[in-house]
Amino acid sequence: MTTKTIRAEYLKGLWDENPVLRQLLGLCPTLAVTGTVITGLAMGLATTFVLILSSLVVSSIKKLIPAQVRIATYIVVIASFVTIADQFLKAFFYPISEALGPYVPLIVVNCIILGRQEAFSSRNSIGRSLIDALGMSTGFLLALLVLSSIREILGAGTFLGYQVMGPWFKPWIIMILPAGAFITLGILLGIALKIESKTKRS
Amino acid sequence: MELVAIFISAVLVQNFVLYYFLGICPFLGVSKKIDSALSMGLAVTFVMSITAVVSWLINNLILIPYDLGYLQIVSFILVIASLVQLVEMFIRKISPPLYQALGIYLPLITTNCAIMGLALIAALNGYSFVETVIFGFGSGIGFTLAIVLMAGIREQLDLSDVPEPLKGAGIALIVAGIMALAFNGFIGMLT
Amino acid sequence: MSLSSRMILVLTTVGLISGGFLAGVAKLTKERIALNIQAEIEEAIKIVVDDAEVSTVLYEEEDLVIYREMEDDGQLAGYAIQATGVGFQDKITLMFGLDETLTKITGLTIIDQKETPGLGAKITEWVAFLQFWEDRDATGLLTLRKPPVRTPPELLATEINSITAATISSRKVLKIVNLSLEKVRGLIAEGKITSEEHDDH
Amino acid sequence: MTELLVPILTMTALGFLFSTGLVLAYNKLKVEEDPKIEKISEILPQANCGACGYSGCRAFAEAVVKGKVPVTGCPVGGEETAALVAETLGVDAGEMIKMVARLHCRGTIEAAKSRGCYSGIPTCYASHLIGGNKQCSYGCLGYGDCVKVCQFDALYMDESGLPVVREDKCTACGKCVDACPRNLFELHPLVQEVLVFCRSEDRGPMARKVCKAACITCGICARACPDAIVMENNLAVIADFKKIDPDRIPDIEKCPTDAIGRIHKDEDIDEG
Amino acid sequence: MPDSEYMIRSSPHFKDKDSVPKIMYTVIIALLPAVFASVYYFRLKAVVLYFACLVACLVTEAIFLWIRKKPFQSLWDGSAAITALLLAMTLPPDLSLDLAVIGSVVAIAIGKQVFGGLGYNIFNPALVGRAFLQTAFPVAMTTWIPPVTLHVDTATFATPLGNLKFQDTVVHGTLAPLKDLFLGNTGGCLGETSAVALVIGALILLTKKTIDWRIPFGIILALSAFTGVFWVVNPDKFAPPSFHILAGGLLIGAFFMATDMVTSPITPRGTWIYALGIGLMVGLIRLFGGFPEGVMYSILFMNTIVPLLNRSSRPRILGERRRPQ
Amino acid sequence: MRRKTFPHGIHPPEYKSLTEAKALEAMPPPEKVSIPLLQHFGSPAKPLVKKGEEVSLGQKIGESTALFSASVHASVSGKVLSVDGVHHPLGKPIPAVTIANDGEDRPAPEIQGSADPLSLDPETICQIVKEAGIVGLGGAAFPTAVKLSPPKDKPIDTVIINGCECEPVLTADYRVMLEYTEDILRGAELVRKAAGAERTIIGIEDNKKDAMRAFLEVMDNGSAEIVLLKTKYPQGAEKNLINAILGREVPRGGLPFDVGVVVQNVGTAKAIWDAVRFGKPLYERALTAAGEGVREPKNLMVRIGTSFQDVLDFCGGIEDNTNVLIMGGPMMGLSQWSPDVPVIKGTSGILAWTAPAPPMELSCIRCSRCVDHCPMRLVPTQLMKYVKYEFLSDAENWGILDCVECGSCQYICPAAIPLVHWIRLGKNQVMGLKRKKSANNAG
Ligand SMILES: Cc1cc2nc3c(=O)[nH]c(=O)nc-3n(C[C@H](O)[C@H](O)[C@H](O)COP(=O)(O)O)c2cc1C
Ligand SMILES: Cc1cc2nc3c(=O)[nH]c(=O)nc-3n(C[C@H](O)[C@H](O)[C@H](O)COP(=O)(O)O)c2cc1C
Ligand SMILES: Cc1cc2nc3c(=O)[nH]c(=O)nc-3n(C[C@H](O)[C@H](O)[C@H](O)COP(=O)(O)O)c2cc1C
Ligand SMILES: Cc1cc2nc3c(=O)[nH]c(=O)nc-3n(C[C@H](O)[C@H](O)[C@H](O)CO)c2cc1C
Ligand code: SF4
Ligand code: SF4
Ligand code: SF4
Ligand code: SF4
Ligand code: FES
Repeated sequence: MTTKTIRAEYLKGLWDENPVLRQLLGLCPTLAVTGTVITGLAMGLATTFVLILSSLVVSSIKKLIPAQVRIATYIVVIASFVTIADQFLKAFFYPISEALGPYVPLIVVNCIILGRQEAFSSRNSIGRSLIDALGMSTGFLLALLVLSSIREILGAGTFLGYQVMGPWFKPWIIMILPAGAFITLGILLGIALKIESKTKRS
Repeated sequence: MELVAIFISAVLVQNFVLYYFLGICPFLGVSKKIDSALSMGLAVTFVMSITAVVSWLINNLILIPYDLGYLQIVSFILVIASLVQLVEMFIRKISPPLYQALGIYLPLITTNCAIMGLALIAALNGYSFVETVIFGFGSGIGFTLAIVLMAGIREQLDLSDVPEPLKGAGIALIVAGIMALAFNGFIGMLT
Repeated sequence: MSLSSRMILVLTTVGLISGGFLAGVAKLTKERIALNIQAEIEEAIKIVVDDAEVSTVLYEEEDLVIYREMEDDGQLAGYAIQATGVGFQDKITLMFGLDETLTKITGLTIIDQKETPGLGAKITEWVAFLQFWEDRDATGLLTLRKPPVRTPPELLATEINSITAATISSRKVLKIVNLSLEKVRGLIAEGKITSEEHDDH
Repeated sequence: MTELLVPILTMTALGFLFSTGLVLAYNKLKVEEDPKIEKISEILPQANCGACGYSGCRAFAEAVVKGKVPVTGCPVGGEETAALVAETLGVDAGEMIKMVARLHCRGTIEAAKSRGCYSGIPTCYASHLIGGNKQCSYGCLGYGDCVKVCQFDALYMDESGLPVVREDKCTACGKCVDACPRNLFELHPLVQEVLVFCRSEDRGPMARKVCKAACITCGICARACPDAIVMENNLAVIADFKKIDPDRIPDIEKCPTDAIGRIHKDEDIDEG
Repeated sequence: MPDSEYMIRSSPHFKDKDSVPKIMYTVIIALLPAVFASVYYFRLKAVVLYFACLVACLVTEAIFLWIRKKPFQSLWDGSAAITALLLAMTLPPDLSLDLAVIGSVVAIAIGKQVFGGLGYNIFNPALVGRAFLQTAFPVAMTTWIPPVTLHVDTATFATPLGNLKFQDTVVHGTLAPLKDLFLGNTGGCLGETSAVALVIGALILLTKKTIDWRIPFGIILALSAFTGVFWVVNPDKFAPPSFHILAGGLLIGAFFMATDMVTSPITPRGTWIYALGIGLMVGLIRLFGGFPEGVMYSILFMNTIVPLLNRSSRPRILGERRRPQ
Repeated sequence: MRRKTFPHGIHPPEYKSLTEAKALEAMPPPEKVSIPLLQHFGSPAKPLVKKGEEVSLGQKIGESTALFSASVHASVSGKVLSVDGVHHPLGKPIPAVTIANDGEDRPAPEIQGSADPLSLDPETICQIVKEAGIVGLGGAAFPTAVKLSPPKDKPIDTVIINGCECEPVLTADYRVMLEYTEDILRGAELVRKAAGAERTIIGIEDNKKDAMRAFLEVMDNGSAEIVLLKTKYPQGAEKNLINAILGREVPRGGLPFDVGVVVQNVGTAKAIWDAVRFGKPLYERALTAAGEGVREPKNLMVRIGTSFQDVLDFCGGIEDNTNVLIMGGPMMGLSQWSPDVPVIKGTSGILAWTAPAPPMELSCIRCSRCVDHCPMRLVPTQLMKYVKYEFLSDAENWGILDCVECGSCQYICPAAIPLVHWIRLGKNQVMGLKRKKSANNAG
């Protein structure tokens, strides 16, 4: 395995291995919470929190865990951090937590987090895992931001709650509904692949 | 009647995939062939039903009496993870072909938000025991319905001229979107 | 150590640590969370009953809670009724106020709903829907006015306004209110609650 | 205190219960699998091309571990892989001869006459089914079925209407051999320089009539190198290339139609 | 031997004269009576909507053909024009043009071209466009105006089915008269109101065998049976089947949309299931669902099942044993 | 009489009026014939003559070696010019015996008839038929002797004489029925005896009522029944014919004898009679030369091995702009790239015309017309897609091997998709895979 520079380790999460657009991981929260930018952001940040801390813990205890209970252990670790995030949101950002509904607890099963533990933190040093976790969460956050911006702007004519479209604009309610989420993400994935194949060729 | 409503709603209206966006990974990953989609759907249904039972027990016998609501996440996920591993080992033992067919997706059920979501939503809705079981089973059937329909469509799309960048997940998501539109027809049918 | 015992040990330990850890965190946040939930209800009550300061639960059953509201001077401000029922998609939980005589609705607010965003979800914010709930007659069956009107005087006292494109959700809200009103009237008839002042304790 | 104790106890109990359950189940239901399979699987190129005759790299790994195929069975991985696999299994890799696909036809658009106007599915196989689009019934049809199946980008269609092999990229997976409806590809050792570039079993006059580059059974080559080259079914065949005397190659190359000779004439060594 | 110029091809060497564009233009011709009817009832509004949809659909189609480097002739094969016409016919007459354009673009782009273009789409493109609009702009899509021939002067107006659902017209005895439904003298989408015009078009398609008779027949059969049972049991609460057949988009759906070959099953058995399923679901939605009308959702829902139907209803091959094993 | 028929199928324009009134004309033997040692499929016969040898008319020049091949006989007398590959209507060069005609038609001495053929026992009839190199003249050229001796566990109860000639344009069978009515009936009787069947049915499409009348006129009571069939393509395909006449279904992958039936073309019946009664091997056959590219369309009796060019020349030559040359009928015939190929035993027609540019192929719109017309009740569009996108096992499950390549689907397809070509491609690939599999299993 070639060791990447720290910069590359971070940047890969943004595009080459972007968890949502390239690896198709964590699509459930991506679809579910991107109706508005604020929920998307909150979700992204909560995920970042969990991802970073559990990467740290997992990479530091990796040697102690027998392979057979690896996943179970990771899950408990992740779940603990998720609980903390959930409690925190409930305590200090009650409306957002209400809006996110069951999706905050569901971070625990977000494939990105477990996937990173399996694929990276369990094999790499603490520092490297941290960088990787940072890159991945930035990538996740970016994807959420793009998707939620499109959906909020078209679906409500607002961005972060502020009116951005003129009064002529008729909001496309479908964009904040499941159908709009699926279709928008489908098209985004198509565009991402197209860009990728273009850059690969040149 | 209430139970029937819960069941039908879980299958058609508040479909786990198309309404709650849960279990999208296997929904996209294992929907390439009808046969494996069906097996996956049944596996999920099975796990969901058991999860519903066990999580209800934990929630109502331990967590609520002792006011431990905050342990929901950890305890549910532990239960689910262990259960799925058991199921996985079991299938591997009794039916290697089935194991082969489901491949890496069995472990994925563990980290499948549909299962965890089921436990959480059932707890959130405050369902009774029987309701929880019906809800779990119905949600599994709803997942199976969605994934099998999707697999049928994707098998047909295999014989189509879909633009290159959209092949695979892209077109599957768009199809899911239109399916969500089509399933809209059922809303309001029960209330 | 055998693999099996190591597996058991590791998982048990992890469980132990995380249990302790979480208990600690919960201890820190518990109060605030409870406060948040409490605050939500209080706020709702304030919206539907003017001058409400002190509330006591008069009656409680699944899907229906009746509060009695006092002003800070101890005068009866009214009653707040929290009710849950099915909406277009899923359950709707709402709060509405009744005046001291239990004959007039003083206001309505939605606490929780999962109606379609942009459509049914308008019941939470549509001014011409929510504010037109003031001064509705609570002694009989209320009906829905469709198509909606622009100003409250256009409505009869037994009518409530509807929302365009969310007719069904409006109708469901109305149904929840009608049902709970019926129950309240039943409870009054049974003497479980009375409109006159009570001397509790 | 209970506030802390209850959750700790609960979690510990849960952890204990499920780990015990898992351990029990693990011991009961464990499926034995040779760990080498996993290891070898990782070594293999993961092209999953099936060239080895198995349904994929993993299946091949299983077969190797069970000793059903030699460690050199993966043509794609080549010697390197074979050596690694051999090391994992603790056996000797043996020698591997680098093979490469060769086309046995020189019937370019110019050399071989076309047969009517073909109007149908534009693939070699489809064309071949109804007699083909070339008057020669053995020659390359030029629709590139072989190019389409090559996963390694080792083939391309020349302007002359024939597929060309990029020797450096060809892994000798044999896909093209199977794909060509006219059996024009064959795997040969890379070092084999002299080849017959025709598969026509037509007799001389007929063969000559339909293609300028056809073997016309004149026998010049066979006379030049009787040990190595024989005439079979109106066609020159290299029975054993090792017996070709390098000195006689110029004589072989006197072939009037160029249907036999070295693959790389000295002047055209451009490739890739 | 000279190079010969004879054509080398696989048999057969005869070809029937019918072609895809011919089929498509037949459908367009069959749609014309209903188009004229809608122009008669809604005047300029109808003309403008048809025009907007046609232009938007054709332009979108052209852009995709260009991007995907496909032959431009297929722009004129008539399929995009049908999509445009049918989409326009399922829009409220008063819809603003920008929404019509959005619907058209979605219909062609998301409904058809992302699947590979003509012949590959899973869902009925016009209905995808309509479902998108319905969900994106529910208010605009449920705002009706009366036909000019009615000479009523109300700002808002409701369709017969809307009244059935929300105003309990059966109970009040104010159900729209069948004669109006038959002629089209009611509110509703552009092209759905006039039953008689649609039936004329349908007869053209049926006699020319352009459409599979099983589909409209099965839909109408299932709907009549379903609504009929309820009507017979309680005619004071439920509308008669004749009303359900003539009201709303049932006829246009049954004859022109469910019959879209691309999105309907290819096997006879599958076709029956598909048709009966649509009819049943329309009945369910109209009687018990959240919407007054269910034709669009029913067709889209059955579209999703079509691939499964196709796969599981392979006809019995000549000589195959009737019950396998 | 009620017309019987089968479900599905098509009705293409018939174009039979050009030649149906034209009596069969014996075409003078050409200067030179090339008789391929392989007539249709199977393995080539072993040549019995060498270059330079003199042969007489009807002399056996190729000996069948395998079960599914047939002997070939000289169709003229004269000197063998060569035994060498020639272009063949099937596409590949095939060894053939080329004979220079000496014009004498000297019959081979071994040709001897039997005075009372109807008294012969079944084995003898079969033997004679085999010796005479008779193959089915309905198109598939299946060795008739094989058909006449079905396995013992499959008793035959019915012989069907196939007088449908459902292919458009062709009228040769019709003329044979009119002109050799009695020979056909007698040949049919021989077939019935040889196969041990109880009854004989002659199936005729209702556009050939004259032929039916001819049969009725000469028929001695009850020796055969005549069934009038609806004019529809492919009425003559044996599985559909059996289905139409008897209501039986030949099982998938099975042959008519699985349902107790033998089907023979009218021309074959006549050839059998000729062989048994007069000892005449199969060295000539009736065919139709037509199509608008043929200046004087005709029905001809042609010697096997005559080149298409000679036949066309005899018909006044072809129009200059002819660009399609077909052996057989327009629905199932094989297109030829050169008129330099010989007439073989399966050549039921030689057609020439100018075809317009093929219509642009569009993508399938799933109109299901192909499904509604496929006489085998297959789903051609699905088969085509399975082949195109390489899902061969699905193609097999959907019955690709049951396709008889009748072309109904492609004829009717509004998108002008070469369905039959795809299906043939798929059949070949599926068979290839099967062979590979069985080879693997064996090895
Ligand atoms: C996807 C979708 C979701 C909808 N959700 C709601 C809803 O939550 N509440 C509601 O009252 N109407 C909803 N509607 C609209 C209703 O079905 C119905 O059209 C509307 O209530 C009729 O009201 P109107 O008569 O005022 O137009 C929805 C429509 C669609 C297409
Ligand atoms: C599509 C199709 C059409 C056929 N049409 C005829 C026909 O019109 N007349 C005929 O004699 N045989 C026809 N055949 C051949 C028959 O199926 C059958 O092979 C033949 O009648 C057997 O007789 P034979 O062995 O004497 O040729 C057709 C076959 C196929 C597949
Ligand atoms: C493939 C093909 C074969 C034809 N063969 C004949 C034929 O054998 N005899 C004949 O009279 N017409 C034949 N025709 C019909 C004429 O070529 C052609 O249809 C006629 O000139 C009328 O033109 P239309 O196609 O516009 O009807 C054939 C047509 C086609 C397409
Ligand atoms: C009978 C018939 C019905 C059709 N119905 C529709 C329709 O409802 N919606 C539509 O977009 N296209 C329709 N089309 C046109 C065409 O099939 C459609 O654009 C394809 O689905 C695009 O691939 C129809 C075509 C025919 C022949
Ligand atoms: S070598 Fe074979 S497969 Fe390749 S182009 Fe020539 S004929 Fe086709
Ligand atoms: S397909 Fe042929 S050319 Fe390509 S790698 Fe395989 S053997 Fe070589
Ligand atoms: S699939 Fe075969 S049998 Fe069926 S119509 Fe087509 S060619 Fe004829
Ligand atoms: S007839 Fe042609 S267009 Fe119609 S379904 Fe068959 S293949 Fe497709
Ligand atoms: S994120 Fe939901 S299943 Fe993967």
